Parts: sequence; structure tokens; C-alpha cells
Amino acid sequence: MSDELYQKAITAHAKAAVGAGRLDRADSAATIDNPLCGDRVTMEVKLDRGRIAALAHEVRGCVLCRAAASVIGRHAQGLTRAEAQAIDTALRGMLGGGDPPSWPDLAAFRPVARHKSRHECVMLPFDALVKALEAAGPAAAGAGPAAKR
Amino acid sequence: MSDELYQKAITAHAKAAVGAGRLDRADSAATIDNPLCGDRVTMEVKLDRGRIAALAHEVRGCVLCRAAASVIGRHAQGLTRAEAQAIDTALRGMLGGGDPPSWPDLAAFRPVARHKSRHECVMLPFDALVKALEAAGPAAAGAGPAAKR
Amino acid sequence: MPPVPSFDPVSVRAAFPILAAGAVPGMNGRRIHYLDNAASSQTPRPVLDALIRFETAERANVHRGVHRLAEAATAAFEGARAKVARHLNVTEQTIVFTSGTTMAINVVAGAFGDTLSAGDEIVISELEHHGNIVPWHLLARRRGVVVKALPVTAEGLIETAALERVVTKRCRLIALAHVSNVTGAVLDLAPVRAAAGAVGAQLLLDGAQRTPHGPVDLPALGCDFYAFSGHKMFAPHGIGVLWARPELLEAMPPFLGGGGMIERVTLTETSFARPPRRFEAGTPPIGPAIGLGAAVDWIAGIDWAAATEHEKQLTQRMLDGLAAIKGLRVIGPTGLQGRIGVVSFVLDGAHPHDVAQVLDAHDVACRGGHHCAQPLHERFGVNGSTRASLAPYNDAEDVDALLGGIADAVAKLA
Amino acid sequence: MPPVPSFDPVSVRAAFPILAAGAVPGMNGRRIHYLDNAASSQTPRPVLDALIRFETAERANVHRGVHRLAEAATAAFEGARAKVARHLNVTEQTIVFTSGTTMAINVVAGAFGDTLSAGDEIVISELEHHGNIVPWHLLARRRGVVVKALPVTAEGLIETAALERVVTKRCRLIALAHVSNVTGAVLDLAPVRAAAGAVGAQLLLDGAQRTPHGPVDLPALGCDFYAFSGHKMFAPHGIGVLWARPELLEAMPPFLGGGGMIERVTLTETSFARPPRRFEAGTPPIGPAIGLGAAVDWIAGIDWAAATEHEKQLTQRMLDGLAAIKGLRVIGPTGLQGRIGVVSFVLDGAHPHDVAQVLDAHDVACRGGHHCAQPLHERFGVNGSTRASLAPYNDAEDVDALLGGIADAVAKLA
Ligand SMILES: Cc1ncc(COP(=O)(O)O)c(C=O)c1O
Ligand SMILES: Cc1ncc(COP(=O)(O)O)c(C=O)c1O
Repeated sequence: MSDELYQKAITAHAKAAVGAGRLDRADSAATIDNPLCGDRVTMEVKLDRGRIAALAHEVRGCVLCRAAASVIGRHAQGLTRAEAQAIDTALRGMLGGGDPPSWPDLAAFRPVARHKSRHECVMLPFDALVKALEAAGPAAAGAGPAAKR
Repeated sequence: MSDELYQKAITAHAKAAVGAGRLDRADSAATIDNPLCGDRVTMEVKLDRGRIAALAHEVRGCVLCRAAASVIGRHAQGLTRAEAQAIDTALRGMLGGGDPPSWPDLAAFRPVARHKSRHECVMLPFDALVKALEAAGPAAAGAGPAAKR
Repeated sequence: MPPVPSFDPVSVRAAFPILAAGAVPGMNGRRIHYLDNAASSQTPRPVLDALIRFETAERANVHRGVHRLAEAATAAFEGARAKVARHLNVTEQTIVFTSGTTMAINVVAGAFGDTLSAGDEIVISELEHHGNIVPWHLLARRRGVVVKALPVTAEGLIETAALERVVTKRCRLIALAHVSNVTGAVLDLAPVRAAAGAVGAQLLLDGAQRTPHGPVDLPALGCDFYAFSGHKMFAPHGIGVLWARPELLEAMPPFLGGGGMIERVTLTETSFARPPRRFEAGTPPIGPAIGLGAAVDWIAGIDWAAATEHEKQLTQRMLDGLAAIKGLRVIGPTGLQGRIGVVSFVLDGAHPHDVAQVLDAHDVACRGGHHCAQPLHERFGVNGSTRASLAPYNDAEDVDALLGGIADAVAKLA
Repeated sequence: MPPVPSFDPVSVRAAFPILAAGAVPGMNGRRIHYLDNAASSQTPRPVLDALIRFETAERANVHRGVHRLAEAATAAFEGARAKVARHLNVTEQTIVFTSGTTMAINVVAGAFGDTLSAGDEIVISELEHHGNIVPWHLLARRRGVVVKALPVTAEGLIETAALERVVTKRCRLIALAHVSNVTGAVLDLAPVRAAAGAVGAQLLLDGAQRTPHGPVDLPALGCDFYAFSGHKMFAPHGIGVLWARPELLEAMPPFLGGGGMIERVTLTETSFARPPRRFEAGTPPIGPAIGLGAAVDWIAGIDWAAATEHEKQLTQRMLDGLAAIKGLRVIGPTGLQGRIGVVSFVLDGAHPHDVAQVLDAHDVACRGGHHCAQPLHERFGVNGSTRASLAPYNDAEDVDALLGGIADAVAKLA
């Protein structure tokens, strides 16, 4: 049954831990706790004209959470705040039974949909990323006019 | 069913209200409330060498309670504290399924046994009587040595 | 999904096992005329089924568990919260599960009360249930707040004309029964809301007697806190709800401490979870909450326009019958205007317990006593009353049995 | 009357509908290996029957009612109190029904706590459940009392050697778990009792994890307060018990206000009923209480000498199996001495939620996380653990399924 949760794709992502670590000098960072399990994700970003130039994460969490953070580490380069938000929303949608977001790696998390208690494990890194980008303020709002405000 | 509760004997006792009123100068008195229903009984006694010489009661209560008080009014004359306590205990025993106490009038309360919520209605005047006699201290403890203490 | 609303008193009654002929032991196949609904209603089969399903196929503790039973229990429990929220037209995050109305009001007295200072005023009324009086008395002792009461008219209504005098600038909270558990009178909300608004006081409604009579649109009421119990609205005992405006919930400190309401605990301090969790310490009453979810679904399946009309007809039949009995006085409104089907009365020379006992012999279940509203009974110069209260499963036979029983009580007692 | 005590794990399990093959949806006819008993146990048929009987043949609000359903409900509810009292070898008047352990401890913190002064000390330990930590933190905020904690040894035991240092003359209450919900360790009572006695402090035992493992002789324990929950001892959720010495109950002010706990209410003040009523505000959780009464009857029907021996054998089998797994560390006692069948462990490199999830795929229900004991997990330098906990219906198959599942988790996760 939920064995599929720990298919190779997921455990490989977790082992790979792309982006794990800290940045020398981050432009923005955010930490989110899951009070239910005590898990914690910190996301740091460096920005270049509203797009992610570099990213690092520290995860104290389960395989699902670490795998999700690693997928972010792999794909976040160049992302705008709006794009990150869109991925976050689409991923939550997939866990609610909808289609996977544009990043193909995220389809591996589809079996989590049936395990409501684990949704937050997957979302935690994404929510932390969005929070870090929001905390960056106008600098992360996009390459356009918002950056000039 | 519980119709028997309001047989003639009981309602007649309640109407008779023997002993209802107040004493001019009581030796001892006690008031008991039933917090569940707000009912209240006050018992006043005059004592003569440890025996009840006169008694009066004020009852704010139901038919069962008033009937019980009236039975006391009818039979209490000459009672000692120990005798009152024995009647109280025996009556409680009858409500718990045992035999009626020595006063034949109390047999009329037998059907109350099946209605646990009404036991206290019957007991309230008896408990008040015992309390009044206890409050009288040594004076009510009997005609013997206790009265000399 | 609840079915399309409909109302047929016979099929409604058929859903309640205890109301069937012979269900109550010792009744020799007769059915009970249950008119003690204001104390606790009865429970329909769908609520029992939900309870049994939980205990036999989904039982586990909620939250924090990932195994299938914990998942199923959490889904059922949080699903119940969602149902209750939908039923009240509010968000799930504003539904705090408590053990009942009394606990809900105690939580407000403890949590909101913690933000009050000596001399702050709380306004209640003379007709409140002890559950909406005693928590404020305890708070008064603890924090020196002042409890004031609106008087009640001879018709048993809260005297809203007194609002101006009683509600001062020091008033922080007005806490009133949405519907009286003794008279059935429905609160005249508009002047109360205006008085609270004028001084910036919060408004708490004790909805214990309102929620059994159909869905409540909380935003439309315009109150700040709302409290009610499951057991009066066809759900199990041991569950209730505190609703509060989200800003109030966010701002309030917790009242009770324990597992589930924390963010982080160390040996020296605790930080707290966000609402509603912050106010739900320890393992919640999971089965009862799931039962409440099933109960609001059941309520949502009733056509309340028709059910209310039915209740009005029965209430009128009851009031007409009572008016014809010499020496009987109804406490509160004697018409259909602004009331629900809760009617209390006193019978000259007959004690309410005796009346209720004679009614029991007629297979009628009524309550006699002060109904946890001693100040109101004092207001009317009586020690207690006999109360008959209706639910959608009641019918004319129930009312006629009541009236017949009262006639017998008059013969026997008065 | 409970039957003559006996113990046969197969027939014990047969009494629990949810443990039958195919009872849990989606399991294709397999049975669940339920090892999450420390969170909530399962419920046997006699408890369900008592609940259903109440809802379908006896349901009413308790006290103050004279009709036959109110009589039946009151008899069942007060009968449950009598059963619980007998089960604990105490009087009925000392049994306060609450909604659970957490509420019971909050009542002590509110009522007994009200008699404390700033600077008074309360001693807990590092291994307490949040339900026995947070209420004291809240009390510390409210009244300035000081909360101190006894340390825990590397074996997961409360360091009783520290009692002398930690328990001072200012100590008014020592509040400790009778049995740890993480390690299964049973409190070494004698030195604690002595320390409390030496300074005149009261002793509260959190019995939540003790009561599912057989009757408790409270007078023999020599404590002053005892708290536990129904849902961990085969009863419904939403009911618990606070027991206290009669003199303490008589002396304490009420914590919660409402109907049922009063003697007399006027608009300006309230006088209170005697215990246990004084501490039971509002309509109690009637059905759950009746369920608890049936549960203690069921417990009384078990031969606990045999059941304890059975539990010990299973615990040994579990401990042996766990000891053989590389990278697995048991938190707390690793032997049978002074413990019950609650075992928590950490697996190198594997998150407790992942472990519990893999176990679920093996039909094993275990809990992963901090088990509402963050300070204890911090003490052991971990964020959480995976916990397996036994009840009399568990058997060797359950333990073997657990061990097989852990082997798989190691392969998949570590
Ligand atoms: C030792 C201990 N104390 C207190 C509690 C709290 O019990 P409840 O959540 O039923 O109030 C629990 C269980 O959750 C426990 O295991
Ligand atoms: C108007 C009102 N408020 C409060 C309560 C208290 O509810 P509970 O006893 O369920 O806490 C009741 C019923 O008992 C009530 O009728």
C-alpha cells in the first residue's frame, strides 16, 4: 500500500539532498516548523533581479520533506516569487487530488495524496521557500517595475 | 406506574401537615436544603430531658416532602435522638429496598423506593430532624447521664 | 452530502430508536412522549451509526499519527469540524471543540477574561442559565471584574430598554442567551448589538437552546462569541463548540494547557499553537465530535421552514391547552411571537417535581425544577417550574398526553 | 457483576470488533496489528453495548429529572461513578468526572493552584507528558509559582537521587507520571512519597498510562491526586477522572462554573455544591462516563496476573527483536524490570514518521513523533521516536509484524 511512498525516486531525492547547506550571504531566509511533528525547514535565497540566483536549505525532517527540499534545490534556480507561489499552489492541488505541477520530479509525490497526515511533510520546504521570497520584499517581486518601487 | 406514589395516604398526610408552623421558643433547630431542587425544610424542637416535647416544621417542598414532615409531626413526640436516628436509618433502608421502619405510616412511602430521584424528598425532613437533635448537643442525647454532662 | 431537505414528523421520529414503541424498558410496548428536549434531545440513527463506525472501524487518537486508523480518525474528526463550520457559515479555524456550552463559556471567561482588568464590566441578564452566570462570578472573584444583569420583564423577556442604563463604557462583554431555556423566548438581538457596538463591548451568545432548532448563520447574527452543546442537538454528550471571531481567537491566550495546543514545550516554557488548536488541550472527545458532525448533517437534511411551522402548531396547541387549566401560569411569552417550543409553567399548590412525576406516569417526560436558572425563577417568585420542550419528532399525541397528564396532576395534587 | 477473572488473549481479542480480520476498511480482509495503545486503546463490545443501550433506551440529561429516562440515565451515570470508585478502592464522592487526564490536571492547577502563592514550587520531571507540564506553566504565569523539573537518567528513569536537591520547603506539589508514555518506565514511588512527606507537599500521579494495565489500589499508592483518561483504557474518548483525597476536594474552590456544581445562584453570587459535583460544571459526558463504567467492569473481568505475564513475554520478544537491529536504540529501560509494554526507539537516519509509515504498510499501527513529551526527547538528543505499545489483546504475531516492518524500514530508509 503506502509502500509506494518510499519508491526509489523519493528516497533517491532525499539522499541526493541537492541544495542542502547554507549560503555565505543570503538575501533572504525563512524557517518554518511543523508543530505537529517538530520538523523544521530553513530556506535561504540569493536573488538577482527578482529571480533566485542561489538557494540552500537545512531540513530536520522525514524522507518526504528532505526529498521535496532536494527537488527545490534542483529546480529553483531562476524562479520568481510568483513562479514559486504557483508551484506551491499546484503541488498542494496535486496532494488534494489534482494534476502534478510543471516540475516532472514532483509527480513522484503523487502517492502522498492518500496520506493526509503527510501532506505537510512535502509542503514544508515549498512553504518555506515562498516565505523566504516574501520576506525578501520588493527585491523578489519580479524583474519588472516592482523591483524599482 | 408511579401513580401509586400519590395514593390517598400520601396526599392526605401532605394536606394534614401535622406540626406545620413554628415554635415560640425552640431549644434547637436545623434547616436543610436539597441543592438539586431548591427544596428546604426547617425543623424546630423543644426538648424535655432528652426527649422531644414539641416540634414544628416549615417545608418548601413537594408532596412527598410535606407528607414526610407531617408524619414526623404526628409521631415525633417523646422521641430521643437515638430513636430519631434509628428511624432515619430504617427509612433510608426501606427506600433502598428493605423493610419499613416501626412507624406504620411510613409504609405508604414504599413505592418511592423505585424512584431514586425522589428518595431525598422523603428523607429531607428526617435528616433535618436528626440535625436539629444533634445541634441540641448533650441536651438531646438522652434522659440519662448525657443530660448531666 | 446531506439529502435534499424535507420534513415529515413520522419519518423523522422513525430515525430515533428510543422513540419507538417498546424501546424504553418497563413501558410494556408503549412509546415515550419525550418533552424534555431542552435538557437533552434524543439521537437519530445516523449519529449512532457514525459513533459505531468510529469505534469499530476508525478508532485511534487524532493528529500526529500516520497509521491508517489515525488517518481515518483524524479525517473523521476534522471532517466533523468542517461540517459544523459549514453549518454555521464560518471557517473551520474558528470552530473550537469543547466538552459543551458550559466549557465553551468557561474558556471565554478564562481566555478573554484574562485580558480584562478590575472594574471592567460584564453584562448578563436575569434569565441566564447558570452556565452563563457562574463562570462570570468566578471571573469576578479572580480578576475583580463587575458582573451586571439586565432585568427581565413580566413577560419573561430581557428588558432591552435597560441596556442604556446597564451597559456603560466599562462594559467589555455582553453575554446573553440566544434563546431562553426556561421561557423559549428568542433574544431581540438588534438593540443588544447596538448597545455592544456603542461601547465597543464584545457580544457572546449562548446558543445552547437555539442550535437544536435549525442551522444558524453566525455572520448574519453579528456576535463575537457563540457557544453550544451537542447533546441538545441530537449529538452525544461530551461535545460542544465555541465559535469566536478569528481576530479574537488569534488574540486570546490559552485557558487550558496540555498536548495538542502547543507549538513547542521546554521545561521552562511553552509556546502555543494557532487557533483552534490553542484552545483544545489534550485528546479531544473524538467520538462525540464525530457524532456532532453526523448530527449537523442530519439537521441539514430537515426542511426547517416546515419543521418550524410544525413546531409552531404544536406550541400553539400546548399554549391553548395550558391556558384552559385553572391555576396554571406560563412563565414567559404566552403567544407564538419571538419564541420557540420551550414552555415552562407553574401550577398553584403543586410542586414541579410532583407534576413531572405524575406526567411520568402518563409516559410523558418533562422536567421539573429550576432548570439551572434560579435567578429567573426568583424573579417570578417561584422556586421552580415544569418545562415541556419540543423537537421535530414530537407530535400532537405528545402534546395531548402532556395536557392529559397535567389534568391528572391537578386532580391529584392541587 | 463482573465475571470471574480469566485471561485468554484470543478471546480477549475477539471482544474487540475493530481487531477482527477485515474490520478496517481497505485492508482486504487482513487484521490490523494495533500497537498504538498508549495513544488510544481499542474498545470492547461490552463498552459499545453500554453506549448503545444508553443512547437507545436510557438517554436523558442526568440529575434534577424525575421522569423514567432521567432516572435511568442518572442511575447509569452514577452507577459508572460507583464502578470506577470500586475499581480504585475509593469512595464515590472522591471521583470527579472530567473530559480526560489533561482536564483533570488542569482542574488541579486551577483549583488547588488557586490556593498557592508566588514563589511556591511545583516539581515535575523531564519525562512528563505535555498534559502534566503546560498546565503548570500556565499556572506559573498566572500566580508566579515556580515550576522545577527532576532530571531523567540515561536509562530514562526519573532521577530520584535529585529529589533532595529539587524538592525544597517551598514545594507544594509534586506531579509525576505514574508510568511514562514514552519509555513505559514505572515511577519508583517510595522515595517520591518520602520527599513529598518530608516537606508537606501534595503528590499528584498522572495515571494515564497506568490504568490500562489493570486495577489500581489508590489508597495503597499513598498519593493525593490521581488523573487518568478513559480512551486509553478501552472506554470512549471524552471522559476522564480526577481522584483526590476527600479533605483536598472539600477544601478546594471550584475551577469551572456552571450548572450542576452550585448550591445556590443569585445575580450577584454563587455558593457551591460539595465534591464531586463542585468540580463537574455543566452537563457531564454522560455516554462516555457510562462507557468508562463498562470498561472498568471489563477490566475487572481480566485475570491481570496472567495478562501481565502475557504482556511481559511480548515485551521481552519485542525488546529482543529490537536489540538485534543495527542502528536501533531503545529510549528508556531495555529490560523487563520496572516497566510496562510501552517501548519507544530511534532508528539511525530514519525519521519516526517514515518508520511509522512503513510499518503501516505492514498493517502495523505505531506512533511516530514526540508523543507530547518534547523535553524528554530533547534530553535524549532526538526530535522524536517510534513507539509500540501493548494491550491485553496483542499477541506474538503483532510483535513479529512490528519487527518485520522495522527490518523493511531499515532497508528502505536507513
Ligand atoms: C502520561 C500521559 N499523561 C497525560 C496524557 C494526556 O491524556 P489526554 O490526552 O487523554 O488528556 C497522556 C496521553 O495522551 C499520557 O500518556
Ligand atoms: C441556555 C443554556 N445555556 C447553557 C447550558 C449549559 O449547557 P451544558 O450543560 O451542555 O454545558 C444550557 C443547558 O443545560 C442551556 O439551556
